[in-house]
Amino acid sequence: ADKKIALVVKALGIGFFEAANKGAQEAAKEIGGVEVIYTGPTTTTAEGQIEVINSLIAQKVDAIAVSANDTDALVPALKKAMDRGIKVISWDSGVAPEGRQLHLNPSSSALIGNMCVKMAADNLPEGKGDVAILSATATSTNQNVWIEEMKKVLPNYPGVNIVTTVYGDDLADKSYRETQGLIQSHPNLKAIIAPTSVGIVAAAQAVADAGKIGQINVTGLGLPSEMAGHVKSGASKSFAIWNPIDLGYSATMLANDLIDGAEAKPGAELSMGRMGKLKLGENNEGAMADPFVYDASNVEEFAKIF
Amino acid sequence: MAEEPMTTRHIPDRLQGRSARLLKSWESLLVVVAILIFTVNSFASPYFLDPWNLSDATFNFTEKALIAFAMALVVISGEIDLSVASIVALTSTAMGYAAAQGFDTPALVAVGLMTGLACGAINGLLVTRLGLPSIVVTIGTMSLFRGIAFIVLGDQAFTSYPESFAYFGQGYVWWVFSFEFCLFLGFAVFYAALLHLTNFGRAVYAIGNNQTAALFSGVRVARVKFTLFLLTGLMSAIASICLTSRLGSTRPSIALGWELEVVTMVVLGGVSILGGSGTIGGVVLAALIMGMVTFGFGLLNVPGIVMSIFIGFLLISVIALPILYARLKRRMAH
Amino acid sequence: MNMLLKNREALLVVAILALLALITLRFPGFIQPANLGRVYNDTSILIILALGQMAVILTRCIDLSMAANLALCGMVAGLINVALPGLPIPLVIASVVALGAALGAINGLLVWKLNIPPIVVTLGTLTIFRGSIFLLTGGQWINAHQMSDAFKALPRADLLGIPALSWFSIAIIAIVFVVMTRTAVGRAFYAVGGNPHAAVYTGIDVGRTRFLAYCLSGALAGFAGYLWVSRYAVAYVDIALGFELDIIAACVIGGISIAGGIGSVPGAVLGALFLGVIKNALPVINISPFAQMAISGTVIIIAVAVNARAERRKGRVILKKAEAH
Amino acid sequence: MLQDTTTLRMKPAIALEGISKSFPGVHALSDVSLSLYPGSVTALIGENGAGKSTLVKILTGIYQPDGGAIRVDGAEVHFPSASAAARAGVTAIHQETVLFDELSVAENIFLGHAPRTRFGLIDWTKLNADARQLLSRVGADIDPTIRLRDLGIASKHLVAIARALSIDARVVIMDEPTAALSYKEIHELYELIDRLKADGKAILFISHKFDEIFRIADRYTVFRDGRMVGDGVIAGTTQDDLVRMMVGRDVGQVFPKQEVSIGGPVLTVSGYRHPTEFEDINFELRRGEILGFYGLVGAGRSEFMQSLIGITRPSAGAVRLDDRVLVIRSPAEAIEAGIVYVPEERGRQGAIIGMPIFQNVTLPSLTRTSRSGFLRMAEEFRLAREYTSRLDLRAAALDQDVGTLSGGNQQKVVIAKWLATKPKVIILDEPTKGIDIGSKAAVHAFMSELAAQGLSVIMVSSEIPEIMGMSDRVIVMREGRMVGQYERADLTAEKLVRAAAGISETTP
Ligand SMILES: Nc1ncnc2c1ncn2[C@@H]1O[C@H](COP(=O)(O)OP(=O)(O)OP(=O)(O)O)[C@@H](O)[C@H]1O
Ligand SMILES: Nc1ncnc2c1ncn2[C@@H]1O[C@H](COP(=O)(O)OP(=O)(O)OP(=O)(O)O)[C@@H](O)[C@H]1O
Ligand SMILES: [Mg+2]
Ligand SMILES: [Mg+2]
Repeated sequence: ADKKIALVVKALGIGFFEAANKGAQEAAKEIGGVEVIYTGPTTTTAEGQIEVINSLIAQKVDAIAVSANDTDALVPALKKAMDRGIKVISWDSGVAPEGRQLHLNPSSSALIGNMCVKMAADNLPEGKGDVAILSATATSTNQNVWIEEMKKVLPNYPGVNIVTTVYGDDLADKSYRETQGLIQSHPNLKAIIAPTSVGIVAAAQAVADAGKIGQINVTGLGLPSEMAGHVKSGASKSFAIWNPIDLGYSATMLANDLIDGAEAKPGAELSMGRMGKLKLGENNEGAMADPFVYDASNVEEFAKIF
Repeated sequence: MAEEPMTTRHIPDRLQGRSARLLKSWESLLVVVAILIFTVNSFASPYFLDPWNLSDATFNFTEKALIAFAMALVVISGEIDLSVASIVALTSTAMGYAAAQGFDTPALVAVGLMTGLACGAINGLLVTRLGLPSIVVTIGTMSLFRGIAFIVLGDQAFTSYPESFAYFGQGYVWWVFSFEFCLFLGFAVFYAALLHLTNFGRAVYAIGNNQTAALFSGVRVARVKFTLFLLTGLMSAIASICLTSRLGSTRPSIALGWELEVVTMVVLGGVSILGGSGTIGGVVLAALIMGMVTFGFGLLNVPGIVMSIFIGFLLISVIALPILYARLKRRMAH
Repeated sequence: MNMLLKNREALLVVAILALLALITLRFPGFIQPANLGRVYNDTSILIILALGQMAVILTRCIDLSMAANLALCGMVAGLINVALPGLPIPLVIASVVALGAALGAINGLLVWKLNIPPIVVTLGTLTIFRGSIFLLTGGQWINAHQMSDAFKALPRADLLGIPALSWFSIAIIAIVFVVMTRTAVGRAFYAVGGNPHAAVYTGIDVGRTRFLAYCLSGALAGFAGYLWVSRYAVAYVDIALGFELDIIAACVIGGISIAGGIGSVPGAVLGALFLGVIKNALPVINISPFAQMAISGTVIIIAVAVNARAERRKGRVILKKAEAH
Repeated sequence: MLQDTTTLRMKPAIALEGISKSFPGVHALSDVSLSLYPGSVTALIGENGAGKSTLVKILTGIYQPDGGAIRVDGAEVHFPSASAAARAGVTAIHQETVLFDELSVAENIFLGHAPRTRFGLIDWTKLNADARQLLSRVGADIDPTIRLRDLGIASKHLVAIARALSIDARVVIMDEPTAALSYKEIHELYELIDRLKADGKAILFISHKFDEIFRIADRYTVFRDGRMVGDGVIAGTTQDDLVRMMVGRDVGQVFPKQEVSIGGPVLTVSGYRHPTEFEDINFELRRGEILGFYGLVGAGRSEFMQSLIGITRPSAGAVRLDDRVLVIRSPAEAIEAGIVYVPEERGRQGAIIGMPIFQNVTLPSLTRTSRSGFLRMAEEFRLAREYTSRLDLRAAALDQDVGTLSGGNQQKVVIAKWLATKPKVIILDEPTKGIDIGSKAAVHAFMSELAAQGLSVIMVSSEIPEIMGMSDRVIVMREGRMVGQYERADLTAEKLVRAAAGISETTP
């Protein structure tokens, strides 16, 4: 029978994850004999993911690859899955080590953190100014790691003055309102870093609506298709992202490798098909690739892809 | 009664036998629905009839059902408590905080129960002492309780629960019967007895039907209502212990949106939202139905939101169909 | 008597002014006219929705499905715009207002013809409406770049220095005010909620009146759906999730009695503004966003308590001291 | 006689032919016919549940008949709603209050047919002016712009009448309009009816009080169990004739007061006062005594009685029961102590209409019928059966919901419910308000029996015949104070009325 690999995402309907699903399907075709179940809750809650995971356990899937809404809350459910012989990996947004066999970072968190601050710093007038962070939910694992990394590299960018972190909960309207608040309360704000594809679009929109294009630069992580307009308008000078298609592809390949008997332990190398090998580090974590920067010169071209 | 002669007449105790009434009741309709869903599920997915899978599926509803039992009583008394999910969050936060201070499991449970009772007492006092409508009071405390959890935790999480704490949400009493499921059965019996066999239960019905007349008849209305809010607080705390133990961690957004699911369960169980009628048996059946629907759809990888559409339809149609049927029958009779 | 009603609104005005003063202590920029205008603009959608909810609550019903209705209509507006980018925006608006009214009519019919309690009906349709968005789109978002410029521009269009969004809400306040005070159906809302039994004896069709209230709230939700989606330039399943509680909170703060029959247009508007001021002020006066929830909860509780006190019937005085023999 | 022959020659203003109406399980009306003539008052009488109010609701478009026809001026009409009936010139003062507390007086009068401006909007200026005019026509000095809730009960009643007159009606229906009215207002109402009659209106008047039927009616129609059992001209009939038609038998003594030897004091109330409702209440209730409390509606009797059972809290005063000082904070404590209060507002305070008869009866006695907090159904049925049969309740079964009973039978359940607590003192607030003569007699007989068994009874009533017929002693209240106390021996109707109205004995 087919191998069944479940790709569990934070919430259905988000462009980023739809693209990842494309990659997963591509991988399935390449391997052959693999059925990918693309699923997830409809809101970004841990409880919703747990229900989904429970039903996957009941269906006796062979592997679960999850982008977690909560680092810790999924652990008991995923542990149960592993107890019943299901391979579990996390990707994009991680699960605490005891809840999975390995974690695939889209890119190394340090690189992402650095890249975000760099993109902000590069476009600061006179090289210095206030910068705010607009995150997703306060519980979102990857966001929190990246923000931590950003803070670590700050000494290298003396012009960047991080004033606050606000949370848009990956809701466009909440992110919009939070951005409005930022613009209000920080008159000297020069840049907003939104390491979330929902937040960055809303922030750019809010900056445009407030007539602050040219004064405040929105940057962070976003999808070219969603950001193209804002790059054109100038609300965002540049932003970064890895390719979500590759991410879904790699996660599926890794899951397949585990099903086929590969062992996940620090130092091990697992296959990611066309993306090469993943070398697991401490905590069984590995990074896929470097983030890629998009700006006016290339965004149109990639907007057609994802 | 209109035709009878003028002598002192004997009035029979009951108009129809118990079995006749049982047959026509809401609960029998729910039993039919439940059997139907069970059958459809067993045909739709080969994984459904597996005892371990069914056991896993019970986790979908047990915690909410625990709250629904107390909520049923509150709704029968003509009030509502929309703050239950927030009580779950605040209780979980309090336990997480205590766990971080190194409390052991019994102490955590005690902290949880006390927090739940305190929240219930606040709702109860606002409703009975100040005479405020419970629907708005609990919309307010709903924001307040969860808001406190957010102030305490912000973007943090409590994750350091003692090993033994995991039993409540992950332990099994015997074979496939989880601790939560046994708790569910136990409280079902307890609440059924409380509501249907005691003076307290009768008082709840009387208050829901006519609060003023109940007061004049010597029912201690304020005391009963206060107790009911304490009970929802307590049951929310128990649900919170189970959920926290099952997740092994606490975030302030825990159990978000549960209040509407609990109310849906209660109403689907045949409890009149206007107060005055309903049974625990109905709530138990509604919990089973909702759990089976969620699980059955889940096995087919149907997104959760589609299940909620189904529940929405079920909610309206189980109320609408009997009305339409009665209307149709009357029209046919003419 | 009327004084009491006026007092309630005056009380709210005073509360809002006090709140503004408090905020100004920490952030003087807040009460600059431009900023107040921005706060009003930001609250416009809530005001529109609160007015619709008020009509329903007046008739002793409740509409929990308003936010879901808004989301569905907003999504449909977006879909129409994506499919027919050239379609004039007024037509888009007209169609979602009609759709919203139709969804409201479903609520109304269930309440009217089948006598199902309003809270149950709208709890059911709340999930059905939201779910329909998912069925309609498979969960896909509609993003800013997919919408036509005209679609996004309307609420931002400037007239006499005020954005069109604000003008829309002002127009709706005026219309609803006339409906509530000067038309038979507006007065029927009050009568039906104040004493449904007596309304029947007065020749008012209680069910039909409630139906109309739901149609009104539905139409306003539909309109707000377009405004929301074009303003935030995004449409997805979960927009305005949980917003129904904000709407009800605005009504409650505005002194609209949940038991029906009591409430006014100025009250609803002030209630919405009160919430709007708090929401907009917290981020700028550096109160942690995590405290926002607890604060609005406290405000709601205080508002109900204050309103209930005003509502509480003054003991009818039988004893006449002056006449004591 | 003269007037009646004229009406007979006239065409009826409205005629009902073969009207039937059933509710689930009840034939409220079967094949009844009734004609109302211009300038004539027709009294409609019948026991509780005979179908009188149902007929009114059919005439005013609130219920639709199952069969039969309504004719106005000979042409068949249909009234799909109350406004349709109003347009056809039928207006009614209903048995239930049908006003809106939160709306202004003027709007209450004109709701549904308010004057409009050219643009179709409500014309508030004209509305208030018209309302002022109507109010002065019914002799009420009320500001039409104030909210109704701020009016006293009597003023509200006048507003209801003004509303009925705001419709240019040819047929005016009054369903027990005097049940809640005081002596003075009743007489004003009689005068108003005379004026309407002179204006040529056809009037249908429903009442359980025979004195007023004989005072104002020209014709009568009697209903029994939803059927018409007789009609004719008032002149020449006697009360006994009508009662026999109504009940189908002779009713015994209406006020069967038994002579009881009255014992020592049971309940002593001293210095009772409340900041706004009453003050200086001092009296003593003796064993086996029936103590009447008379006064106009709104005199504060109910408020005071409710303070005895802990609903309203007095600011000062003491109660002693059998020489024990009592502090009562809730009805539950009052029932425990042996003082029970049968409230006057049956629908709101008395009956729990969504619950079965037996559960209603046992609610205040649950501590007795249960064992350690657990219900015992058999015991409950036994208690319910005992008390309902003693009050001659008419019902299909004891598990029937109280809401399905007629008004009079509901009242019996309410009385049974408090009697079943085996009290020492029972306070009955308007115990026979709105119930028919047969049921009334049953209640009175039972009251006498209780007193004879040594129970002490306080009876609040606004009906002079009832007060005079049943009381051993009468206390009169006015504006929250006791203004007179009379032994049975020197009771006269005039003394009571004068005291209650505040007219001193010396002025004529
Ligand atoms: N809405 C209803 N549903 C069911 N039964 C009803 C309804 N209205 C009235 N009835 C029944 O119809 C019968 C006639 O009631 P109706 O109110 O007309 O009596 P009535 O003559 O006005 O009595 P009363 O003197 O007590 O006012 C009663 O048996 C009553 O229980
Ligand atoms: N302003 C008012 N508005 C509404 N109801 C009123 C008003 N005033 C009095 N009532 C009602 O009228 C009834 C009589 O009032 P109250 O009980 O204070 O006086 P009472 O002397 O006991 O009169 P009764 O003769 O009816 O027993 C009560 O049911 C009360 O609720
Ligand atoms: Mg009647
Ligand atoms: Mg009274």
